[in-house]
Amino acid sequence: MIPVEHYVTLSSLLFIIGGVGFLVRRNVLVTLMSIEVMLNAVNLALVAFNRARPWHAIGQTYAGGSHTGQVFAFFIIAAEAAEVAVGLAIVLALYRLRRTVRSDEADLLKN
Amino acid sequence: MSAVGTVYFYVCAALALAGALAVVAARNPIRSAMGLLLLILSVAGLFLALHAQFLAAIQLIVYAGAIVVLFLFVIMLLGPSASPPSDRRGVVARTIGGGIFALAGLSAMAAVVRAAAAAHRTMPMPDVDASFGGIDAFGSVLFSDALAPFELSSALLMVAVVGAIAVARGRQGIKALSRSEQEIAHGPPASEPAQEHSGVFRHDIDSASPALPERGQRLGVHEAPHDAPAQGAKESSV
Amino acid sequence: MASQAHSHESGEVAATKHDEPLMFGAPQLVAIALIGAAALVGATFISGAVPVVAAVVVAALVPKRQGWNVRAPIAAMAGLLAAFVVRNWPAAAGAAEAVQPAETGHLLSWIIWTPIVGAIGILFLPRQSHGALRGTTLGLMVFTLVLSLPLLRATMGRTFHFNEDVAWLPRFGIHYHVAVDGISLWLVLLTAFVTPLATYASFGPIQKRIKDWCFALLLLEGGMLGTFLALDLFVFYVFWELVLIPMYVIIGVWGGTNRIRSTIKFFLYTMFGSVLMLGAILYLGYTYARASGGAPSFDYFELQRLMIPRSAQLWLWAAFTLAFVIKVPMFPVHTWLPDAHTEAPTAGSVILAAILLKLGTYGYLRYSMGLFPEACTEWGANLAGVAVLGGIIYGALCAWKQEDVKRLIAYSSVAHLGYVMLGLFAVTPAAIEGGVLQMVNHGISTGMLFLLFGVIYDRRHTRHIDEFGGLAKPMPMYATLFVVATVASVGLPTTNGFIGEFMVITGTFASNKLGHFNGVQAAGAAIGVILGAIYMLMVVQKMFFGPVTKKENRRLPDLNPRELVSLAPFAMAIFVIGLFPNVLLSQMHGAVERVVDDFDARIEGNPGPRYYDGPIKLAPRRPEAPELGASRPVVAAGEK
Amino acid sequence: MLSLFPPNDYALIAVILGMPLLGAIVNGIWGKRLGNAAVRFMALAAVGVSFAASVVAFVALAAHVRQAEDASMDAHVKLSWTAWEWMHTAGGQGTGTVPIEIKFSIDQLSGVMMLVVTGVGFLIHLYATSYMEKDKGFARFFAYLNLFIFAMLVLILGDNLPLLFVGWEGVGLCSYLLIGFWYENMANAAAGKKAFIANRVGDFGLLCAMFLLVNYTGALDWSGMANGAHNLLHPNMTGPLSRVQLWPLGSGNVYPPGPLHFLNPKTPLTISAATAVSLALLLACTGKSAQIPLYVWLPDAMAGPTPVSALIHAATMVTAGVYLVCRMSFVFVLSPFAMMLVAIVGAATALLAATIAVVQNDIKKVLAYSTVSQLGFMFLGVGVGAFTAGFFHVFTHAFFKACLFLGAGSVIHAMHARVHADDEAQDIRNMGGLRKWLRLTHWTFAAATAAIIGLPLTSGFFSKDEILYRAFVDNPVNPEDGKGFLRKFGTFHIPPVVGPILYGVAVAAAVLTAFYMCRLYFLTFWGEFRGWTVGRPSLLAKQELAGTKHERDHALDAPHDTELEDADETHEHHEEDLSQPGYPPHESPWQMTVPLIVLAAFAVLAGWLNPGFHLPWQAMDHWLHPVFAPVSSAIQVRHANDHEWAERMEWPLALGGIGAFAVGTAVAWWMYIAKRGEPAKAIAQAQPALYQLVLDKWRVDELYDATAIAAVDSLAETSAAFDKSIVDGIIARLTSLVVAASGTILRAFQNGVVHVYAATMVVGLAATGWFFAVPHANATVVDAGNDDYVVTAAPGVGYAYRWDANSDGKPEKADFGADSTLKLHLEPGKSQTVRLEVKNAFGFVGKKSIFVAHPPAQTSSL
Repeated sequence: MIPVEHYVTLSSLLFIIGGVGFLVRRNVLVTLMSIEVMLNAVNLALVAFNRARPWHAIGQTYAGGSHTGQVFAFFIIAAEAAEVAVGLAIVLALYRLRRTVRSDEADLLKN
Repeated sequence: MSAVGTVYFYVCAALALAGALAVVAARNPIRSAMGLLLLILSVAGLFLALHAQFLAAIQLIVYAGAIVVLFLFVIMLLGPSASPPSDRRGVVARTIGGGIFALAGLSAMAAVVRAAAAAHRTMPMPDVDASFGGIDAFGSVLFSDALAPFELSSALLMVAVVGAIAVARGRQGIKALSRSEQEIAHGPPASEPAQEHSGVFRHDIDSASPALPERGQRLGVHEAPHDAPAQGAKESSV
Repeated sequence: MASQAHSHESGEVAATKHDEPLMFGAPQLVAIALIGAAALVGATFISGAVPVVAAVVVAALVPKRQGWNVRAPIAAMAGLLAAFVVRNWPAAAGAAEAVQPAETGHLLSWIIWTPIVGAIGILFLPRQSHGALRGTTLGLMVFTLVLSLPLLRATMGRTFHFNEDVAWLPRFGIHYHVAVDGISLWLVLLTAFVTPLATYASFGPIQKRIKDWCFALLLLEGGMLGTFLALDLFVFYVFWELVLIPMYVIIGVWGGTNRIRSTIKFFLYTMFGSVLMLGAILYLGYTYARASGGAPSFDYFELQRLMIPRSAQLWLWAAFTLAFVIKVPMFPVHTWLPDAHTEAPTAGSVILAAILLKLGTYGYLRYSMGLFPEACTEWGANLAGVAVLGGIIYGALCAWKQEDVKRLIAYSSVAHLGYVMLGLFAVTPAAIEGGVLQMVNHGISTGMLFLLFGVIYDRRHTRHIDEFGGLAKPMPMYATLFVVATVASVGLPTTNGFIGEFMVITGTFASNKLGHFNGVQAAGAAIGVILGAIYMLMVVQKMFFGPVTKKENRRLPDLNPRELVSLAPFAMAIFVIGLFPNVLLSQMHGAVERVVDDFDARIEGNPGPRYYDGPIKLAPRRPEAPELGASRPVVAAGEK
Repeated sequence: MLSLFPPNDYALIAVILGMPLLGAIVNGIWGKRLGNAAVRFMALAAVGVSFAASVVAFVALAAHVRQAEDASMDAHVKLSWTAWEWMHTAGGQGTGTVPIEIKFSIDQLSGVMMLVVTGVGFLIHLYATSYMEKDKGFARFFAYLNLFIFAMLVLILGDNLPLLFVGWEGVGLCSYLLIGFWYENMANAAAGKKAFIANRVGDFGLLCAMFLLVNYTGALDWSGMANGAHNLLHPNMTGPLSRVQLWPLGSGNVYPPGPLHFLNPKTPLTISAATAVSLALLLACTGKSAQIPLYVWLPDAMAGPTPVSALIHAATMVTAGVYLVCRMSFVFVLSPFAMMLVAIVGAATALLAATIAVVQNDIKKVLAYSTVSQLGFMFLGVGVGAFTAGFFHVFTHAFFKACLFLGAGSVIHAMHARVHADDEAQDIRNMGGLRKWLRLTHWTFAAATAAIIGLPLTSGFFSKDEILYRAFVDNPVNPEDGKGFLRKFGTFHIPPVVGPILYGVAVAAAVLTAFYMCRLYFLTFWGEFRGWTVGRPSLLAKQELAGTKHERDHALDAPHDTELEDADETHEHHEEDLSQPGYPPHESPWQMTVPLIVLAAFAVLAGWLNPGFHLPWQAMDHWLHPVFAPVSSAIQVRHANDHEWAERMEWPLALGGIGAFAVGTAVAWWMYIAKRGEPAKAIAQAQPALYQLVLDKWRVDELYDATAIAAVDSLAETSAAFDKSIVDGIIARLTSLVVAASGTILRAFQNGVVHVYAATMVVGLAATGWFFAVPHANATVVDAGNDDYVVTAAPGVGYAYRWDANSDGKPEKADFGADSTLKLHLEPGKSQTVRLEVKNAFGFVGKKSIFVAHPPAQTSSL
């Protein structure tokens, strides 16, 4: 079996790549996608740890092992969907206003 | 048995990393979308390895099916302007930001790995019964322990949908904008060269409210001269 | 027949045309003698007769043409002052302590809160009814004055009287602790005496936004009274800041041309100082909590018990003293005063000069000297040098060269307060008494000077001294009162200025806390006497003597009843304090003695500062401190 | 009558003081409405009653003195009256609070002064009632004059120094008001201001004297100071050292050594407290009595009306300085240096003023400088210890100088008939030959001139001669010499040559006095009248009748406009052309001539009160003996106190005085009568520069303006500019500049680009990450009592600790344990450094060394 450390390492690598992408790229769409990558990384880590610690915890009604990690990942996916929807709506509005998708051209909030 | 599992893990990991790199490094947003798709699929694979079948399914359906498709839809909607030529503006800030983030991330990861190595004992994966991660286990947990977050996430999704429509609405939204934003919205005055708007926005698609009379009157705002006639008549080339 | 007389003959307009000379011969003289004798006999037998006689004499003194609406109030004020002197005549030293009249519980709270609650009350009055607004404001202020009179009944020995101690925020050990002693008594009376007069005089020139004006003045008076009476550092700080807001508004709204700039300058100067003081107060509370094991306290007497090592005490003292020095003002930080005065309306100037500056000097006497005597001795000599060189001499020299009369009077008050601070730095009973008396005197003489200048400013609307010349001809009564104020400000004997200066100078020379410089500083202060004469006489000469050069000055009307009634009490107070200062000094003596004894107890009387250098601990409570309120934990003095 | 008022509660003093005050108030407030007649009555009544009461008090005092002498008690009797306790101040160490009461007392000295002030004052009031008849400010004038008499009486009768100071400043204020009486003319107001400020400089001296005296003698009333006077030389146990350190100012160690060594001499320059007080008092006297440094205000004070000059600037106020020296004789005597200085100042002033008076042409200026000169003589007298002689000269001078001034006033009064401009009316070159018309004025003026120039047997001769004699003979010595504290410091002995020099200067001044007074007298009353051509009265009367008819028509057609400003501009200032024959100058009315006669009589006869020359009856000397008895022991005679030598020298020295008188008069007679003034003109042409210099009063005023006044003026200019630009600049404007500048710098940073913000956020994230990742080693030391110290390390997540107590590199335990405290035992005075190492979950290690010290044994425990 692959130890949890491997999964965690992979997840942090993915997270770093997503973060760098988010910070470096100027295209808003790619930024959104980098966020996706980061969130996937998180999901991976959650599921991996859940797999490593599946024992039933006190206060959980379901007897067959605790699925907290997975449920958490599930809700992350839900939130992710909502986030992407709104994000892309904003991108559309931005495009309509400024005819561009580069994030650093929306700099009305100057000094 | 374990060999297949290891190979399987490393393949998926490699694919995931490749996908992530593609997302970040691709010049054209479509290629980065494809990279994202690859990442999502490989992560789904890993989920399967981690005995989280339901999640893998969700991953495939929601992520691959909906979110990546939405991205593609928007990219196509924006057309070529979705992939503006990259130039050197603001490169210093960006490199600093990315570089320091990468550096911090890698050093933190290295510290963790070193500490784990120092402790030189790995956590073996305990074996778990078959129904773990299945649809019924997940369902029962979802509707017993995680009921509250479940209900709230439904509210969240509803709000997100309404928000998305309101933001993306377009024309009616402008009425609420302030005068200076209207100037911006109407775009630069006629003197701006007839730049090709090849994307889907070549003409005002404001189909949502057909009953809308020619724009501008109701607002009492001065007639924006260049909009209606120029665009309608001239078939702008892509 | 002197020719000058001839040349004036035709010039003299029988201003008093209808006053044909009375027949005055031997019978009239005999009559006067008889009335005088009768009055004297009456005075010896009926104790209350003296004020009545004084009132009658003053009423007769006021020239007949002023009419009764002026003579009656002035006569009444004269009677009041005479009664004040007779009632408070210091009992012979040996006389048995008269039975202490029962001290009513909340008199001080009544005094402080009447103006403040009144200020809020008049907000409900309609904005247009100026008469009602003015009437209520004046009524409230006079009521405060009447309330503060019973304070005189309690013979102020060394202890505090009318003590009120109510828990306000017990968790932080903050108590609404108010009391009065010999020193703050006279400053409270000065406030209650000057504010109504300034308000009454201001009803003439101030015509716009009457309601806000009345609100600001009442709030100002309440704030000042609170500051003088508060004995809890937190309450003191609250009132200290409260006073700033109305003054800011008074200068900012009703001021002169660039009033905004100067009122902001005034506000920022004072604010800068007092914010540091707030830090010091909080630190004190914190150290007290640490030293007394838990319960913090901001009470003056509790904090006086703190034995603070040199490093901490220097910073605390510096914070407190900077706040007070800015307020006084002393040399380097005084430039806000001339700007504030030139732009302030007359009444604002009077109150600012008469009372607000005393907050600084009173604060230093009560808090800097009370809480940090070691630091005071260490830096007292240097600060006294600043007071003499930077205040008395530098202030007078700057005053001499001012074109704007109000700036001149402002610099003159910098010089006068140099005396007060010198008295406080010398820390001998005579010097401090002289300093406190000089605070009251400065309030009266400079207040009168600003009121007087307000009179001519309302007529000519200019402050440039060269605009006036030969005013004695058209306005003889104004000239006489101005000369009286000048004489008091210069400090001629029989006026109040002299008493303060004399005691400060003699006290300074006798002081051993000025590091061998007492002789030099006493001589420097005495030089101030000459410089004072120079610039004040320059003003009198340029304004009043010489031919009437400007055409506008020829026709100026003399004092109208409102101005005369508001100026007369000041003139009378100048001579009453000048001739009977013992009335004030005897009440003040005990409190000053206590301050000096507390001071010496902490530094064992030797001139050099002897700091306590162990961890912070509590010394036993001072004997004169009022007994602990019920709501306060008893903290035994001891090792911590 | 005698026992009506007990000596220690002598209420009659209240009447003496009260009446002038009442007069001042009544005239001041109601004056205008009472009319001139009433004001005249009130003023005269006030001073008259006061004079009568003074006489009664004087007689009572004399009776008490005789009573004391019969019972051979101390004859220094005082009639005193206490009004109320004024204030209290504190003296030096151990003197406690010094009460200052408003207490008045009459003793021999102030009794005589009181009589002079009220007597001469009454005569001058009578004179002024007609002199100021036509003046608009008649009531105001008498209010001020009465106030002056009140202030002068307070000065004389005051029982303590602050009360004297009240009178001192009161007379200063009155002289300011009276000199600037005609305030329309700015010159008069400026003269008044100059007088007040010069007096104020003197008052500075008196203030310094007061705080010195109260600190050393612990009292401020005459008897208290007399008892405590020895403290001025010998420090008592608790009192301050009786030396005043003049240089270096303040504590010695303030100034740096090295080049500024003179600022910090090894032995600081100190003078005895007695000398310090005496010098301060001397400064006060020179201010008030117009001596050398501060005399410049008196000649300008002539701008006031003539009765003012007579009363204030001749008879009473200016003598206040001499009175103060006599009153404080017990302090002056303690410092021979100060006595010598007083004498030198007196002699120098006498000579300087006499030289200036010789060339002055304005009659009042001549008399003013003569007053300054005569005051110089008085100071010379008291300076050499002849207090009685000095005071007697005050007494006689009051009479003849008042008479001279009033005579001058009557002459000016006559001249004003046709000459209206002040300076012409007072110029003696326009007068001459007035003895034909102003008979009474002439005789009284002649008598007074005889007195002042020292015609033998006149009062001036006796008093001035006594001063000359005592100046040559006397030698004041410090009574405390060689005793106690002074053994170490030693005392100042006046060099024997000073006496003769003073005598010589005084004789020179006497010659000049005789010369300029005779010059004045001859130019005014002898020779022919240079004012205007005098026609025969009968012829003039006919012309007059014709003239008035024309005058009357002219008045009708120009309505007399009563408006204020028209009156000023257009009032006719008809300059009569003096070539036309006019009426001869007329004699003054009786109110002016009667005082002249009385004063002239006194001027001639007063000398017999104290003739000197060892004649049997010395009334004044006998009368003032008890006052100056305590100090008489200190006034010895030169030549090792050889009294026979002094007796032998009396006549030859008297010849010096008489010779001076003879020479001065003869030269004046020869120059102005025999040669009709030509030699004077010749000398003027011969030495124009010198003549102009002396005419400009040796340009002393310009000297002061150039030095002292210019210095203070420029200091004021610079401080005002300094205050406006630099103090205000730095504190107010500079801080606002700094705040604004920093604002703009920070603003540039917010440029709206998202990535910049993202980058900053990441940097912040990385920093905090680093902070939390790295372990922090910290420890606090707690004194656990009886020399045990516990060092506790600061806790942290997953921390492990390793201690190295003696930081020798070898920690006690190799690996990182969990114990976070270390106990140390340190003897007092010892100290130790402890090394602490901390490892966290990531395996990073933090190190810190802590210094623990036990303070040495607490010597002083509070």
